Amino acid sequence: MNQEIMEIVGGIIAIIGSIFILLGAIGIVRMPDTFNRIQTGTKASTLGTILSLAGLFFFFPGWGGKLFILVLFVLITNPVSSHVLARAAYHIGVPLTKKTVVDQLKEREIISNPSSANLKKVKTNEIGD
Amino acid sequence: MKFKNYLIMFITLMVVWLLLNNSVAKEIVLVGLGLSLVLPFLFCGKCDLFNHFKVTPKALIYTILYFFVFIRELVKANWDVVKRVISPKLPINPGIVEVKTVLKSKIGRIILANSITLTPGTLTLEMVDDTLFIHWIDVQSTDIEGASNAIVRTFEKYLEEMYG
Amino acid sequence: MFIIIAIILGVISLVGGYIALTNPKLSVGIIATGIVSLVASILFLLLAAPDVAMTEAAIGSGLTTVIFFYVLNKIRQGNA
Amino acid sequence: MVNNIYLQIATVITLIAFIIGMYRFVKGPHKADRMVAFDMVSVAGIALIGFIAAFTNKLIYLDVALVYGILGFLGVVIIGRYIERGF
Repeated sequence: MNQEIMEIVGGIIAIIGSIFILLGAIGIVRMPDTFNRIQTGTKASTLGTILSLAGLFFFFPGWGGKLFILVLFVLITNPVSSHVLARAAYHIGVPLTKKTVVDQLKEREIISNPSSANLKKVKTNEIGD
Repeated sequence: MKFKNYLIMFITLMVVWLLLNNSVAKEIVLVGLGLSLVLPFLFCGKCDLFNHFKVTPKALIYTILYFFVFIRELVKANWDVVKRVISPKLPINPGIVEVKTVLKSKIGRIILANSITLTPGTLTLEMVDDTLFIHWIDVQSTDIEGASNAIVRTFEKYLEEMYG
Repeated sequence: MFIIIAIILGVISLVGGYIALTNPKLSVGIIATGIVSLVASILFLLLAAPDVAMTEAAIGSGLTTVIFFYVLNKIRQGNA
Repeated sequence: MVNNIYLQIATVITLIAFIIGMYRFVKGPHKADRMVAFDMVSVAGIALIGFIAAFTNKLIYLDVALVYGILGFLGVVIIGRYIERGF
Protein backbone atom coordinates (compact mmCIF):
# COMPACT_ATOMS: atom_id res chain seq x y z
CA MET A 1 0.00 0.00 0.00
CA ASN A 2 2.67 2.42 1.05
CA GLN A 3 4.80 1.42 -1.89
CA GLU A 4 1.95 2.13 -4.31
CA ILE A 5 1.42 5.65 -2.93
CA MET A 6 5.14 6.35 -3.21
CA GLU A 7 5.15 5.16 -6.82
CA ILE A 8 2.19 7.35 -7.74
CA VAL A 9 3.78 10.43 -6.15
CA GLY A 10 7.13 9.75 -7.80
CA GLY A 11 5.49 9.14 -11.17
CA ILE A 12 3.59 12.40 -11.03
CA ILE A 13 6.74 14.32 -10.11
CA ALA A 14 8.60 12.67 -12.99
CA ILE A 15 5.81 13.58 -15.42
CA ILE A 16 5.90 17.22 -14.26
CA GLY A 17 9.66 17.24 -14.80
CA SER A 18 9.38 15.85 -18.31
CA ILE A 19 6.70 18.43 -19.12
CA PHE A 20 9.18 21.13 -18.11
CA ILE A 21 11.78 19.60 -20.45
CA LEU A 22 9.19 19.62 -23.25
CA LEU A 23 8.37 23.28 -22.57
CA GLY A 24 12.07 24.14 -22.72
CA ALA A 25 12.27 22.47 -26.13
CA ILE A 26 9.21 24.35 -27.35
CA GLY A 27 10.78 27.58 -26.09
CA ILE A 28 13.93 26.83 -28.06
CA VAL A 29 11.84 26.56 -31.21
CA ARG A 30 9.54 29.53 -30.65
CA MET A 31 11.80 32.29 -29.35
CA PRO A 32 13.05 34.82 -31.92
CA ASP A 33 16.80 35.09 -31.20
CA THR A 34 19.66 33.13 -29.64
CA PHE A 35 19.75 34.79 -26.22
CA ASN A 36 16.05 34.28 -25.53
CA ARG A 37 16.44 30.67 -26.61
CA ILE A 38 19.28 30.18 -24.13
CA GLN A 39 17.12 31.72 -21.38
CA THR A 40 14.14 29.44 -21.78
CA GLY A 41 16.16 26.35 -22.64
CA THR A 42 18.45 26.56 -19.61
CA LYS A 43 15.88 27.31 -16.94
CA ALA A 44 13.24 24.83 -18.01
CA SER A 45 15.63 21.96 -18.70
CA THR A 46 17.44 22.46 -15.37
CA LEU A 47 14.28 22.22 -13.27
CA GLY A 48 12.92 19.47 -15.50
CA THR A 49 15.95 17.23 -15.05
CA ILE A 50 16.04 17.86 -11.31
CA LEU A 51 12.36 16.96 -10.93
CA SER A 52 12.75 13.82 -13.06
CA LEU A 53 15.64 12.57 -10.93
CA ALA A 54 13.74 13.47 -7.74
CA GLY A 55 10.81 11.42 -8.99
CA LEU A 56 13.10 8.42 -9.41
CA PHE A 57 14.08 8.81 -5.74
CA PHE A 58 10.53 7.86 -4.72
CA PHE A 59 10.79 4.61 -6.67
CA PHE A 60 14.22 3.59 -5.36
CA PRO A 61 15.08 5.25 -2.02
CA GLY A 62 18.38 3.36 -1.95
CA TRP A 63 19.66 5.32 -4.94
CA GLY A 64 19.60 8.57 -3.00
CA GLY A 65 23.35 9.24 -2.93
CA LYS A 66 23.98 9.00 -6.64
CA LEU A 67 20.80 10.90 -7.52
CA PHE A 68 21.88 13.68 -5.14
CA ILE A 69 25.29 13.90 -6.82
CA LEU A 70 23.61 14.07 -10.24
CA VAL A 71 21.21 16.82 -9.13
CA LEU A 72 24.04 18.84 -7.61
CA PHE A 73 26.09 18.40 -10.78
CA VAL A 74 23.28 19.55 -13.07
CA LEU A 75 22.59 22.51 -10.81
CA ILE A 76 26.23 23.64 -10.89
CA THR A 77 27.21 23.04 -14.52
CA ASN A 78 24.08 24.13 -16.37
CA PRO A 79 24.36 27.88 -15.64
CA VAL A 80 28.06 27.77 -16.48
CA SER A 81 27.50 26.22 -19.88
CA SER A 82 24.69 28.61 -20.72
CA HIS A 83 26.90 31.55 -19.72
CA VAL A 84 29.70 30.27 -21.97
CA LEU A 85 27.24 29.89 -24.85
CA ALA A 86 25.76 33.36 -24.37
CA ARG A 87 29.14 35.06 -24.18
CA ALA A 88 30.45 33.28 -27.25
CA ALA A 89 27.27 34.13 -29.16
CA TYR A 90 27.59 37.79 -28.23
CA HIS A 91 31.25 38.07 -29.14
CA ILE A 92 30.89 36.52 -32.60
CA GLY A 93 28.12 38.99 -33.38
CA VAL A 94 24.92 36.97 -33.40
CA PRO A 95 22.18 39.50 -34.26
CA LEU A 96 19.75 40.52 -31.53
CA THR A 97 16.06 40.47 -32.29
CA LYS A 98 14.26 43.60 -33.49
CA LYS A 99 12.29 43.84 -30.25
CA THR A 100 15.46 44.62 -28.25
CA VAL A 101 15.08 47.88 -26.37
CA VAL A 102 18.58 48.53 -25.00
CA ASP A 103 22.12 47.15 -25.40
CA GLN A 104 24.44 48.69 -22.82
CA LEU A 105 27.31 46.25 -23.38
CA LYS A 106 27.71 47.45 -26.98
CA GLU A 107 27.81 51.13 -25.96
CA ARG A 108 30.40 50.29 -23.34
CA GLU A 109 32.65 48.36 -25.75
CA ILE A 110 32.59 51.06 -28.40
CA ILE A 111 33.57 53.69 -25.84
CA SER A 112 36.41 51.69 -24.29
CA ASN A 113 37.80 50.06 -27.45
CA PRO A 114 36.79 51.71 -30.74
CA SER A 115 38.71 49.27 -32.96
CA SER A 116 37.06 46.12 -31.63
CA ALA A 117 34.43 46.26 -34.36
CA ASN A 118 37.15 45.92 -36.98
CA LEU A 119 38.92 43.08 -35.20
CA LYS A 120 35.90 40.81 -35.47
CA LYS A 121 35.83 41.20 -39.26
CA VAL A 122 39.46 40.12 -39.58
CA LYS A 123 38.91 36.89 -37.65
CA THR A 124 36.45 35.41 -40.13
CA ASN A 125 38.28 32.90 -42.26
CA GLU A 126 38.21 31.22 -45.62
CA ILE A 127 37.89 27.50 -44.83
CA GLY A 128 34.11 27.58 -44.55
CA ASP A 129 33.87 27.70 -40.80
CA MET B 1 44.32 29.89 6.36
CA LYS B 2 46.11 27.20 4.42
CA PHE B 3 44.86 24.47 6.73
CA LYS B 4 41.25 25.60 6.30
CA ASN B 5 41.43 25.26 2.51
CA TYR B 6 42.90 21.80 2.91
CA LEU B 7 40.18 20.76 5.35
CA ILE B 8 37.33 21.97 3.09
CA MET B 9 38.82 20.14 0.12
CA PHE B 10 39.25 16.94 2.17
CA ILE B 11 35.66 16.97 3.46
CA THR B 12 34.25 17.63 -0.02
CA LEU B 13 36.23 14.79 -1.61
CA MET B 14 35.34 12.35 1.16
CA VAL B 15 31.60 13.10 1.00
CA VAL B 16 31.53 12.77 -2.79
CA TRP B 17 33.41 9.47 -2.60
CA LEU B 18 31.02 8.00 -0.03
CA LEU B 19 27.93 9.15 -1.94
CA LEU B 20 29.26 7.72 -5.19
CA ASN B 21 30.07 4.34 -3.67
CA ASN B 22 26.77 4.16 -1.79
CA SER B 23 28.17 2.01 1.05
CA VAL B 24 30.29 2.31 4.20
CA ALA B 25 32.28 -0.94 4.04
CA LYS B 26 35.71 -0.90 5.66
CA GLU B 27 37.81 -1.12 2.49
CA ILE B 28 35.88 1.62 0.72
CA VAL B 29 36.25 4.04 3.63
CA LEU B 30 39.98 3.29 3.88
CA VAL B 31 40.61 3.87 0.17
CA GLY B 32 38.56 7.07 0.31
CA LEU B 33 40.52 8.36 3.30
CA GLY B 34 43.82 7.69 1.55
CA LEU B 35 42.80 9.35 -1.70
CA SER B 36 41.22 12.40 -0.06
CA LEU B 37 44.29 12.92 2.12
CA VAL B 38 46.69 12.82 -0.83
CA LEU B 39 44.74 14.54 -3.62
CA PRO B 40 44.49 18.06 -2.08
CA PHE B 41 48.32 18.14 -1.85
CA LEU B 42 48.59 17.57 -5.58
CA PHE B 43 45.82 19.83 -6.88
CA CYS B 44 45.39 22.50 -4.21
CA GLY B 45 48.77 24.20 -4.36
CA LYS B 46 47.57 27.79 -4.15
CA CYS B 47 43.81 27.60 -4.36
CA ASP B 48 42.56 30.88 -2.89
CA LEU B 49 38.91 30.22 -3.66
CA PHE B 50 37.93 29.34 -0.10
CA ASN B 51 39.77 32.13 1.68
CA HIS B 52 36.56 34.03 2.37
CA PHE B 53 34.67 30.99 3.55
CA LYS B 54 33.27 31.71 7.04
CA VAL B 55 32.45 28.88 9.43
CA THR B 56 30.40 30.81 11.98
CA PRO B 57 26.86 29.82 13.08
CA LYS B 58 25.41 32.96 11.49
CA ALA B 59 26.93 32.11 8.13
CA LEU B 60 25.55 28.59 8.41
CA ILE B 61 22.02 29.87 9.07
CA TYR B 62 22.28 32.24 6.12
CA THR B 63 23.49 29.39 3.91
CA ILE B 64 20.38 27.37 4.70
CA LEU B 65 18.15 30.42 4.17
CA TYR B 66 19.90 31.11 0.86
CA PHE B 67 19.14 27.58 -0.29
CA PHE B 68 15.41 28.04 0.27
CA VAL B 69 15.39 31.48 -1.38
CA PHE B 70 17.19 29.98 -4.35
CA ILE B 71 14.66 27.14 -4.71
CA ARG B 72 11.79 29.64 -4.55
CA GLU B 73 13.37 31.83 -7.24
CA LEU B 74 14.02 28.77 -9.43
CA VAL B 75 10.38 27.70 -9.30
CA LYS B 76 9.26 31.28 -9.95
CA ALA B 77 11.59 31.49 -12.95
CA ASN B 78 10.14 28.33 -14.44
CA TRP B 79 6.59 29.51 -13.95
CA ASP B 80 7.62 32.68 -15.76
CA VAL B 81 9.11 30.65 -18.62
CA VAL B 82 5.96 28.53 -18.87
CA LYS B 83 3.76 31.60 -19.13
CA ARG B 84 5.92 33.22 -21.79
CA VAL B 85 6.30 30.08 -23.91
CA ILE B 86 2.65 29.05 -23.87
CA SER B 87 1.06 32.42 -24.57
CA PRO B 88 0.49 32.85 -28.33
CA LYS B 89 1.80 36.42 -28.63
CA LEU B 90 5.27 35.83 -27.05
CA PRO B 91 5.30 38.75 -24.56
CA ILE B 92 9.02 39.59 -24.54
CA ASN B 93 10.81 42.91 -24.21
CA PRO B 94 14.49 41.97 -24.14
CA GLY B 95 17.60 44.04 -23.61
CA ILE B 96 21.11 44.00 -22.13
CA VAL B 97 21.52 46.04 -18.94
CA GLU B 98 24.42 46.81 -16.65
CA VAL B 99 24.34 46.17 -12.90
CA LYS B 100 26.86 46.58 -10.09
CA THR B 101 27.47 44.29 -7.13
CA VAL B 102 28.94 45.06 -3.71
CA LEU B 103 30.48 41.62 -3.20
CA LYS B 104 34.28 41.54 -2.96
CA SER B 105 35.26 37.88 -2.87
CA LYS B 106 35.71 35.70 -5.95
CA ILE B 107 33.52 32.80 -4.87
CA GLY B 108 30.70 35.13 -3.86
CA ARG B 109 30.66 36.65 -7.33
CA ILE B 110 30.70 33.22 -8.96
CA ILE B 111 27.72 32.04 -6.93
CA LEU B 112 25.91 35.33 -7.60
CA ALA B 113 26.42 35.04 -11.37
CA ASN B 114 25.25 31.43 -11.42
CA SER B 115 22.18 32.27 -9.35
CA ILE B 116 21.27 35.17 -11.61
CA THR B 117 21.25 32.82 -14.58
CA LEU B 118 18.64 30.62 -12.92
CA THR B 119 16.31 33.39 -11.69
CA PRO B 120 13.31 34.84 -13.57
CA GLY B 121 14.18 36.19 -16.98
CA THR B 122 17.87 37.01 -16.51
CA LEU B 123 21.07 35.62 -18.00
CA THR B 124 24.63 36.68 -17.16
CA LEU B 125 26.48 37.67 -20.31
CA GLU B 126 29.76 39.18 -19.15
CA MET B 127 31.44 40.01 -15.85
CA VAL B 128 34.11 42.71 -15.58
CA ASP B 129 35.31 43.23 -11.98
CA ASP B 130 32.18 44.37 -10.13
CA THR B 131 30.07 45.10 -13.20
CA LEU B 132 27.78 42.45 -14.58
CA PHE B 133 26.13 42.65 -18.00
CA ILE B 134 22.80 40.88 -17.95
CA HIS B 135 20.43 39.90 -20.72
CA TRP B 136 16.97 40.63 -19.34
CA ILE B 137 13.94 39.19 -21.07
CA ASP B 138 11.59 41.89 -19.78
CA VAL B 139 13.40 45.18 -19.22
CA GLN B 140 11.79 47.32 -16.53
CA SER B 141 14.46 49.95 -15.85
CA THR B 142 17.57 50.85 -17.79
CA ASP B 143 19.64 52.80 -15.24
CA ILE B 144 22.19 51.01 -13.05
CA GLU B 145 20.48 51.61 -9.70
CA GLY B 146 17.04 50.41 -10.69
CA ALA B 147 18.33 47.33 -12.49
CA SER B 148 20.60 46.43 -9.57
CA ASN B 149 17.73 46.75 -7.12
CA ALA B 150 15.53 44.52 -9.25
CA ILE B 151 18.05 41.78 -10.04
CA VAL B 152 20.90 41.31 -7.58
CA ARG B 153 19.61 42.59 -4.22
CA THR B 154 17.64 39.42 -3.47
CA PHE B 155 20.78 37.29 -3.28
CA GLU B 156 23.32 39.86 -2.19
CA LYS B 157 21.71 40.15 1.22
CA TYR B 158 22.52 36.52 1.96
CA LEU B 159 25.80 36.17 0.08
CA GLU B 160 27.24 39.17 1.88
CA GLU B 161 26.81 37.41 5.20
CA MET B 162 28.14 34.14 3.82
CA TYR B 163 31.29 35.27 2.02
CA GLY B 164 31.76 39.00 2.54
CA MET C 1 8.91 0.46 -24.36
CA PHE C 2 12.53 -0.02 -25.30
CA ILE C 3 11.68 -0.55 -28.95
CA ILE C 4 10.03 2.90 -29.13
CA ILE C 5 13.06 4.56 -27.53
CA ALA C 6 15.40 2.70 -29.86
CA ILE C 7 13.46 3.68 -33.00
CA ILE C 8 13.27 7.38 -32.10
CA LEU C 9 16.92 7.54 -31.06
CA GLY C 10 17.91 5.79 -34.28
CA VAL C 11 16.03 8.36 -36.36
CA ILE C 12 17.70 11.19 -34.43
CA SER C 13 21.07 9.58 -35.03
CA LEU C 14 20.36 9.38 -38.78
CA VAL C 15 19.36 13.06 -38.87
CA GLY C 16 22.57 14.03 -37.08
CA GLY C 17 24.64 11.98 -39.48
CA TYR C 18 22.91 13.54 -42.50
CA ILE C 19 23.68 17.04 -41.20
CA ALA C 20 27.30 16.11 -40.52
CA LEU C 21 27.62 14.92 -44.11
CA THR C 22 25.84 17.69 -45.97
CA ASN C 23 26.45 20.92 -44.04
CA PRO C 24 29.19 23.01 -45.66
CA LYS C 25 30.46 24.45 -42.37
CA LEU C 26 33.09 22.34 -40.63
CA SER C 27 32.23 23.34 -37.05
CA VAL C 28 28.58 22.40 -37.56
CA GLY C 29 29.74 19.02 -38.78
CA ILE C 30 31.77 18.47 -35.63
CA ILE C 31 28.84 19.41 -33.37
CA ALA C 32 26.61 17.00 -35.32
CA THR C 33 29.17 14.24 -34.80
CA GLY C 34 28.99 14.95 -31.07
CA ILE C 35 25.21 14.52 -31.12
CA VAL C 36 25.52 11.23 -33.03
CA SER C 37 27.91 9.84 -30.47
CA LEU C 38 25.81 10.99 -27.50
CA VAL C 39 22.76 9.26 -28.98
CA ALA C 40 24.83 6.16 -29.76
CA SER C 41 25.85 6.00 -26.10
CA ILE C 42 22.17 5.82 -25.05
CA LEU C 43 21.62 3.12 -27.67
CA PHE C 44 24.49 1.06 -26.25
CA LEU C 45 22.90 1.47 -22.83
CA LEU C 46 19.64 0.05 -24.19
CA LEU C 47 21.57 -3.00 -25.40
CA ALA C 48 22.67 -3.60 -21.76
CA ALA C 49 26.30 -2.59 -22.21
CA PRO C 50 27.03 0.23 -19.75
CA ASP C 51 30.81 -0.06 -20.12
CA VAL C 52 30.66 0.41 -23.88
CA ALA C 53 28.25 3.30 -23.37
CA MET C 54 30.68 5.01 -20.99
CA THR C 55 33.57 4.56 -23.41
CA GLU C 56 31.52 5.83 -26.32
CA ALA C 57 30.52 8.96 -24.40
CA ALA C 58 34.11 9.63 -23.34
CA ILE C 59 35.80 9.01 -26.67
CA GLY C 60 33.10 10.16 -29.06
CA SER C 61 31.91 13.24 -27.28
CA GLY C 62 34.89 14.39 -25.25
CA LEU C 63 38.12 13.42 -26.95
CA THR C 64 37.01 13.59 -30.60
CA THR C 65 35.45 17.04 -30.20
CA VAL C 66 38.53 18.42 -28.49
CA ILE C 67 40.94 17.00 -31.06
CA PHE C 68 38.84 18.10 -34.04
CA PHE C 69 38.53 21.65 -32.75
CA TYR C 70 42.26 21.75 -31.91
CA VAL C 71 43.13 20.74 -35.48
CA LEU C 72 40.60 23.16 -36.95
CA ASN C 73 42.18 25.96 -34.93
CA LYS C 74 45.66 25.00 -36.19
CA ILE C 75 44.44 25.02 -39.80
CA ARG C 76 42.78 28.37 -39.31
CA GLN C 77 45.98 29.96 -38.06
CA GLY C 78 47.81 28.57 -41.08
CA ASN C 79 50.69 26.80 -39.32
CA ALA C 80 49.81 23.17 -39.87
CA MET D 1 11.92 -4.81 -14.67
CA VAL D 2 9.69 -2.00 -13.49
CA ASN D 3 6.55 -1.49 -15.54
CA ASN D 4 5.06 1.74 -14.36
CA ILE D 5 2.65 3.69 -16.56
CA TYR D 6 3.73 7.09 -15.16
CA LEU D 7 7.37 6.52 -15.97
CA GLN D 8 6.44 5.37 -19.47
CA ILE D 9 4.45 8.56 -20.07
CA ALA D 10 7.37 10.65 -18.78
CA THR D 11 9.77 8.82 -21.11
CA VAL D 12 7.55 9.45 -24.13
CA ILE D 13 7.30 13.18 -23.28
CA THR D 14 11.09 13.39 -22.95
CA LEU D 15 11.49 11.73 -26.36
CA ILE D 16 9.12 14.30 -27.91
CA ALA D 17 11.32 17.01 -26.37
CA PHE D 18 14.32 15.32 -28.02
CA ILE D 19 12.64 15.50 -31.42
CA ILE D 20 11.67 19.17 -31.00
CA GLY D 21 15.21 20.02 -29.93
CA MET D 22 16.54 18.26 -33.03
CA TYR D 23 14.23 20.43 -35.15
CA ARG D 24 16.05 23.51 -33.89
CA PHE D 25 19.35 21.73 -34.55
CA VAL D 26 18.42 21.01 -38.16
CA LYS D 27 16.98 24.44 -38.87
CA GLY D 28 19.16 26.74 -36.73
CA PRO D 29 20.28 29.65 -38.89
CA HIS D 30 23.42 30.37 -36.87
CA LYS D 31 25.89 27.91 -35.35
CA ALA D 32 25.17 29.31 -31.88
CA ASP D 33 21.59 28.09 -32.25
CA ARG D 34 22.86 24.59 -32.98
CA MET D 35 25.01 24.74 -29.85
CA VAL D 36 21.96 25.68 -27.78
CA ALA D 37 20.14 22.64 -29.16
CA PHE D 38 23.17 20.44 -28.39
CA ASP D 39 23.21 21.66 -24.78
CA MET D 40 19.50 21.03 -24.33
CA VAL D 41 19.64 17.56 -25.87
CA SER D 42 22.55 16.54 -23.68
CA VAL D 43 20.75 17.68 -20.52
CA ALA D 44 17.56 15.88 -21.54
CA GLY D 45 19.69 12.78 -22.16
CA ILE D 46 20.57 12.65 -18.44
CA ALA D 47 16.88 12.39 -17.57
CA LEU D 48 16.37 9.74 -20.28
CA ILE D 49 19.23 7.60 -18.93
CA GLY D 50 17.69 7.93 -15.46
CA PHE D 51 14.39 6.57 -16.78
CA ILE D 52 16.15 3.67 -18.52
CA ALA D 53 17.95 2.86 -15.27
CA ALA D 54 14.58 2.78 -13.50
CA PHE D 55 13.09 0.45 -16.12
CA THR D 56 15.92 -2.06 -15.87
CA ASN D 57 16.38 -1.59 -12.09
CA LYS D 58 20.19 -1.31 -12.26
CA LEU D 59 22.09 1.24 -10.21
CA ILE D 60 25.20 1.06 -12.39
CA TYR D 61 23.41 2.85 -15.24
CA LEU D 62 23.40 6.09 -13.26
CA ASP D 63 27.20 6.15 -13.60
CA VAL D 64 26.70 6.44 -17.34
CA ALA D 65 24.46 9.44 -16.72
CA LEU D 66 27.21 11.07 -14.66
CA VAL D 67 29.86 10.51 -17.35
CA TYR D 68 27.40 11.69 -20.00
CA GLY D 69 26.71 14.90 -18.09
CA ILE D 70 30.40 15.64 -17.51
CA LEU D 71 31.34 15.11 -21.15
CA GLY D 72 28.35 17.01 -22.54
CA PHE D 73 29.34 19.96 -20.35
CA LEU D 74 32.96 19.65 -21.45
CA GLY D 75 31.94 19.59 -25.10
CA VAL D 76 29.79 22.70 -24.77
CA VAL D 77 32.56 24.62 -23.00
CA ILE D 78 35.16 23.57 -25.60
CA ILE D 79 32.92 24.57 -28.51
CA GLY D 80 32.02 27.90 -26.91
CA ARG D 81 35.65 28.71 -26.18
CA TYR D 82 36.67 27.78 -29.70
CA ILE D 83 34.14 29.88 -31.56
CA GLU D 84 34.76 32.84 -29.25
CA ARG D 85 38.49 33.26 -29.70
CA GLY D 86 40.20 30.02 -30.71
CA PHE D 87 42.21 27.99 -28.22
